[in-house]
Amino acid sequence: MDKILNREEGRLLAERIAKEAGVNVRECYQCGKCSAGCPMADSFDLMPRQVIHCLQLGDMEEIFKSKSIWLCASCHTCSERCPHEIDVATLMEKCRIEAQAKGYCGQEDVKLFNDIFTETIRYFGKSQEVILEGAYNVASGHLVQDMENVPKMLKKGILRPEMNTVRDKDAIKKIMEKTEEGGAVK
Amino acid sequence: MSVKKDSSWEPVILAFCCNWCTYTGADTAGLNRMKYPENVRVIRVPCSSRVNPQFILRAFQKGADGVLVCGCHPGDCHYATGNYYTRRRFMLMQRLLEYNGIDPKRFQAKWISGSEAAKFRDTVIKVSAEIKALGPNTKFAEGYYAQNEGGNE
Amino acid sequence: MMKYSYFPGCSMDSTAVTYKKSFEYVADKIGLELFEIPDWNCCGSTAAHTKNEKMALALPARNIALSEEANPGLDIVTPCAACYSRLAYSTYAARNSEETRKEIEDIIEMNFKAEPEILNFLDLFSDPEVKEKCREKMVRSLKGLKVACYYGCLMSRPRKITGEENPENPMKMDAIIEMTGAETIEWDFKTECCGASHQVDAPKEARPLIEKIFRNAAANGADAIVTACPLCNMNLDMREEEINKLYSKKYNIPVFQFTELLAVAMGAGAEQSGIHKHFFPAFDRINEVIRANWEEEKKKAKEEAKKNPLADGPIVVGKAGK
Amino acid sequence: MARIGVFICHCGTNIASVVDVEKVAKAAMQMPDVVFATDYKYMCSEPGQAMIKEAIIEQKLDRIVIASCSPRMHELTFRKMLKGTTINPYMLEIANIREQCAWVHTDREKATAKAIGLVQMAVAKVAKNKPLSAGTIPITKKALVIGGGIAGIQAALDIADCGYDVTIVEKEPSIGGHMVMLDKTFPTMDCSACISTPKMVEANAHPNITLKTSCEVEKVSGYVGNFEVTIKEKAKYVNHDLCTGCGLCQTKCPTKVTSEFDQGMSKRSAIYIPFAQAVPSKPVIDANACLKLKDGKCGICEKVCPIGAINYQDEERFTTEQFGAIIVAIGYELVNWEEMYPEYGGGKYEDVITGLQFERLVNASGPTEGHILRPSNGKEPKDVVIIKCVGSRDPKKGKSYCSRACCMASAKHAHQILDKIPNSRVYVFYMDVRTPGKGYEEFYDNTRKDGAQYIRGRVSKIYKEGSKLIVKGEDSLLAKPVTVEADLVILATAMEPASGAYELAGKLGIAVDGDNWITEAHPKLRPVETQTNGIYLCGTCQGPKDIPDTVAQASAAAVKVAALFSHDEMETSPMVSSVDPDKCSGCGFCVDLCPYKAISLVEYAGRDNGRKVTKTVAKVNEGLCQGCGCCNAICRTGCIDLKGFTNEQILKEVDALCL
Repeated sequence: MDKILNREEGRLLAERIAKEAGVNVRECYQCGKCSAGCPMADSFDLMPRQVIHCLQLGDMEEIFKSKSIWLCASCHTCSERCPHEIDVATLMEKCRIEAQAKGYCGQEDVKLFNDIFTETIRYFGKSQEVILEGAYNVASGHLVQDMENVPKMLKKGILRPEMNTVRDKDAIKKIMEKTEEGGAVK
Repeated sequence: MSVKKDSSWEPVILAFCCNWCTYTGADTAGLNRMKYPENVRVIRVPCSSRVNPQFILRAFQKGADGVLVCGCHPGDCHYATGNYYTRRRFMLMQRLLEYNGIDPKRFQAKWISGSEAAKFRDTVIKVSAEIKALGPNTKFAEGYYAQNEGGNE
Repeated sequence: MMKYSYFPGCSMDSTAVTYKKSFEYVADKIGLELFEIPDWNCCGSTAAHTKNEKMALALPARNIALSEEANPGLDIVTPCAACYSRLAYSTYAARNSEETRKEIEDIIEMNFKAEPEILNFLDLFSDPEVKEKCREKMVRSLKGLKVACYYGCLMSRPRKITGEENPENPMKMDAIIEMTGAETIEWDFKTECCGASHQVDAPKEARPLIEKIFRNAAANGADAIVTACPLCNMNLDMREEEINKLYSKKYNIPVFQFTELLAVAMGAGAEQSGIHKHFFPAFDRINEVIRANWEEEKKKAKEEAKKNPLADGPIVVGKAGK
Repeated sequence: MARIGVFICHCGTNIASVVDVEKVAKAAMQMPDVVFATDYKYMCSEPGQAMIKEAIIEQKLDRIVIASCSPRMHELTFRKMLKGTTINPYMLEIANIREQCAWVHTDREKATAKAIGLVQMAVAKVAKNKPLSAGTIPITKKALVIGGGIAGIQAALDIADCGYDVTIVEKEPSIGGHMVMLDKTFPTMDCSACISTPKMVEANAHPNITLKTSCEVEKVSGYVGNFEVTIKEKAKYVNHDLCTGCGLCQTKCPTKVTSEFDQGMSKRSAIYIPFAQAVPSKPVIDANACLKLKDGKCGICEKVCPIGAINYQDEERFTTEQFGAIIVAIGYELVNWEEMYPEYGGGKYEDVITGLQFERLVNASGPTEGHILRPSNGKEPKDVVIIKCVGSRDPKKGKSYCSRACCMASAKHAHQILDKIPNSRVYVFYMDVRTPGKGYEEFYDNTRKDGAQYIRGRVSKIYKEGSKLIVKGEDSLLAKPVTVEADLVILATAMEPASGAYELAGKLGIAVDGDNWITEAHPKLRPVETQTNGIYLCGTCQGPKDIPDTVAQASAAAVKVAALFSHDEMETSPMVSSVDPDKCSGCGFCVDLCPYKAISLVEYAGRDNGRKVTKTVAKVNEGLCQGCGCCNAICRTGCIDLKGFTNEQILKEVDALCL
């Protein structure tokens, strides 16, 4: 069905996201310097410049479906070099959060990794890096990923049994709960 | 037709506007058919620095309820440094009027350039609303002193 | 004063073991007093600010609040770029909006003033006093080692959080490395991203980033790459062989943490500096350089002795430990 | 007793539709000293003006008030009308009942009341008007042109052709500016030197033009027609009257320093002429490079000079001259892109050059005799990248404006490369292609047909790998990141004002904008004048532009000067301040206040209640005074008054408030 610009329902949502990121997307003149400098751009389906353009049009669906907002490494090269000081990185982050809230995910593995990471924080208070890698491999089905490095990890003394955890676990749980469902604070 | 002092009272506001910037801005407001209340009357002066504090006191004496001095933004003055003097003079003027019991809102200085027609209209609307809220100005007014000799509010 | 509140971060006890060893050796050598924040928790890293903004601000804030309580008046220093960035974000957000600061206080149920400055290890070792102490403790020269300083992204960007003047070409690490006598080269990928966690959750898309870093370092004649962040180090060091296989290249560039080179220059052996525990062989490169400098010193000392026999024998510097 | 006539204009329906004009006219009849009041459809029209003139005679009026549109519209018209009558043109006041009444109000009753109020104020003011007559001041018929680029040369030639004397002050050792550095010019691909050097020679040879190279303007005072300008002549260490320009000294001079003219791409000797066709073609010695001047060694040029024109003890000289008009033509400079763009290498790669540096490469009299060679290894580049908007349209790192001329310059460079280097490849990274001149778009079409590959997207980073420069961009039409492995990268850098523009504007008392471009009197209607009478401007000092616009503006500025010089005297506005010496206490407050330094303290022999007394009083120089009235407000005795806006007139206007 044709893309009717004046009917884009996402316009209000786009304005809210831009306002939250403290950015006026109207200033962007689509010069492409952000896409040119983005290290992950080769694997993007939607260039950073196009994400900003969709925000200008209010076409949020295009953004939510995209892989780009997930593959973004939030390295801030784009925001640093933008001639109009548009904080592209923060916009990408806000779109990612919004996409999750709306149930979209363009790159399952990235969401999975982050979810596992937050779960380890919830239970241990500290991220258990090697366990995180193991759990991710199992959950994502890439069982063998990075396994060839295990021998060296042993030699280097990384794989050690004792778990490093926070003593006051409830404090961390409370923080997670309060901020997750938008709990007490919104 | 003297200035009436009853409930449906309309304040009389005098605006000294510099010819190069604010007067031009006022004309541009007219050109764009912008609307603002009728109770502001403009006196054209070559530069806002031409306005002598004496004129302000005379205006209040003659029954003005509010006085505006408008000129170019500092740095844009056609005569280079005119509005720097305006700024300094009218900071002191405001304190003098306040010292004499006139509400500082009754006397304001504004920088309005030739292209800021909307700013001129908004200033007029805002100032006339403020002055209307303050009510008629009796301080200094000749008529007032003649009627009841006491003179303080 | 050389007293800091210390936030080690989750990597220091696991993947960044060589960073921890060499840092502790150097800190002890120069008399740096570090007070670890009691019961610190994970800063949330990329995962938290991918989930939601409040959580990303609250988790680091708890650490800052703990530090304000336990180590009042001390700035917080942290080795990992991500922890540094997240702690700095919470501080920046709290300092810029009273409303946000109060909101975070409610979440973590502690008072959180965001007073301490957040410093990464490059800021720490760029402090004139610390630098002076390091220079005094140098006993070996790494002259002849050509080093490419790799800063990664979060150490220098975003500019409003890090305060870095020149995020395209920062020089802090270069100045620190030059103290060891090693020569830092001019190259262009100082602050290009290494892909961070995407090397795990999006390997196919992220591997090229590492290859480009090695390619530019090699093209500019680097003998070694030096990093200041556990994740950058791991991504480069652990995956160099894989990159060589994947792109049929022959990069032979060991990847050190800058504290490892400092430790070696201050006389540390392999055990204390951890240079023998790399994924990509690194020990030999350092050994050759030290041996070369040591020989030269001996030769110079001999000529010295020939010229004025009265001077005492050649100064033999501590044996290169195994 | 004044006899005032009041004329209310309908302005068609503009005023009449909102203001009850008859009521205003009737009300005007009741006002003090008003003897006649009427209204008419179009006051400014022929019949309208005729009606006013008739009424002046019939009613023996001595001053009039016209309630119509803004005085800024027709004050001049009605003043010219009064010239033909018995009334002095300044016995007129205008009430603005259109822009500031009819057009901005809707309530008819209130608008009419306001209109009556405005007429009341005008009538009260006009009662106090006095007849004024414009004064005249003599004009020195000699023009000063600051800047010896194509703008300055063209303006000087045009003024000189009108028979007036002109002096060109140029801070470089030779005139010619940036244009003479170029190889070809768009869109006609004429050789730039071939069309600019003849003009330089003509300027040097023209009897009415005096060239002052290696000179700068030190101080400017005075006013239109009578500027007094002090010119600093930097030490040249060569006596140009003796020197024949044989060039022997240059060949023998041992020191080699980078040549500014060749944009640092070649070396020049300490005693040098900037380029072969320099005018005057006589060398100067660069004091920071010459061994003799720095530490007393060498002195070879003195020995070899056949006529002994070298003089190491030369110092800078100051001369002061009178000028009637000044044209500012100081041109532009390229921005310092190295500081702005570390991501493009920040200047560490020799093969990343600016457009001007490329002009020197491709120029036959340039360092490589016109062969396009890579500065790093002297080989011919195969893959060339041209990046546009470097510094322009970049509010954060560079300048916010578009520099206008680089789109065409870049197309020209692309064409030259494809032309000179067989099977070379040229990629032009652009955001927009702007071709606003005659023959420009066709030129751009041909460049694309020659094979220039235009890629829409801004380049994010340039870095070196091996011998290639890796240029990272995005092809935003493909929405794909693209990379070009280039041998040479040409940056179309932005223009910014010439160094010293801000200081010169300060000396001349003219305004500059936020970026230090000189501000013109009116962007559309008075583009070559400044706010100050007698000072004109042309070329890129006012803002980035290409050569056709520059030359057009130069001739425009020249005709403004010629118009000024075509009369022996100049009429000044009568609305100036004047001092009543008897009341003046000589406090001097007004003297330092005046932005035009028009007031001075003078001795005055006057009468003080009968006794003869001499005292110092303030005096206003009518030529310099621009009529701002700032001095009136500071004067404690109120003895300095601005004619046309006297204290009395304004006070009467204020009093009209409660009539």
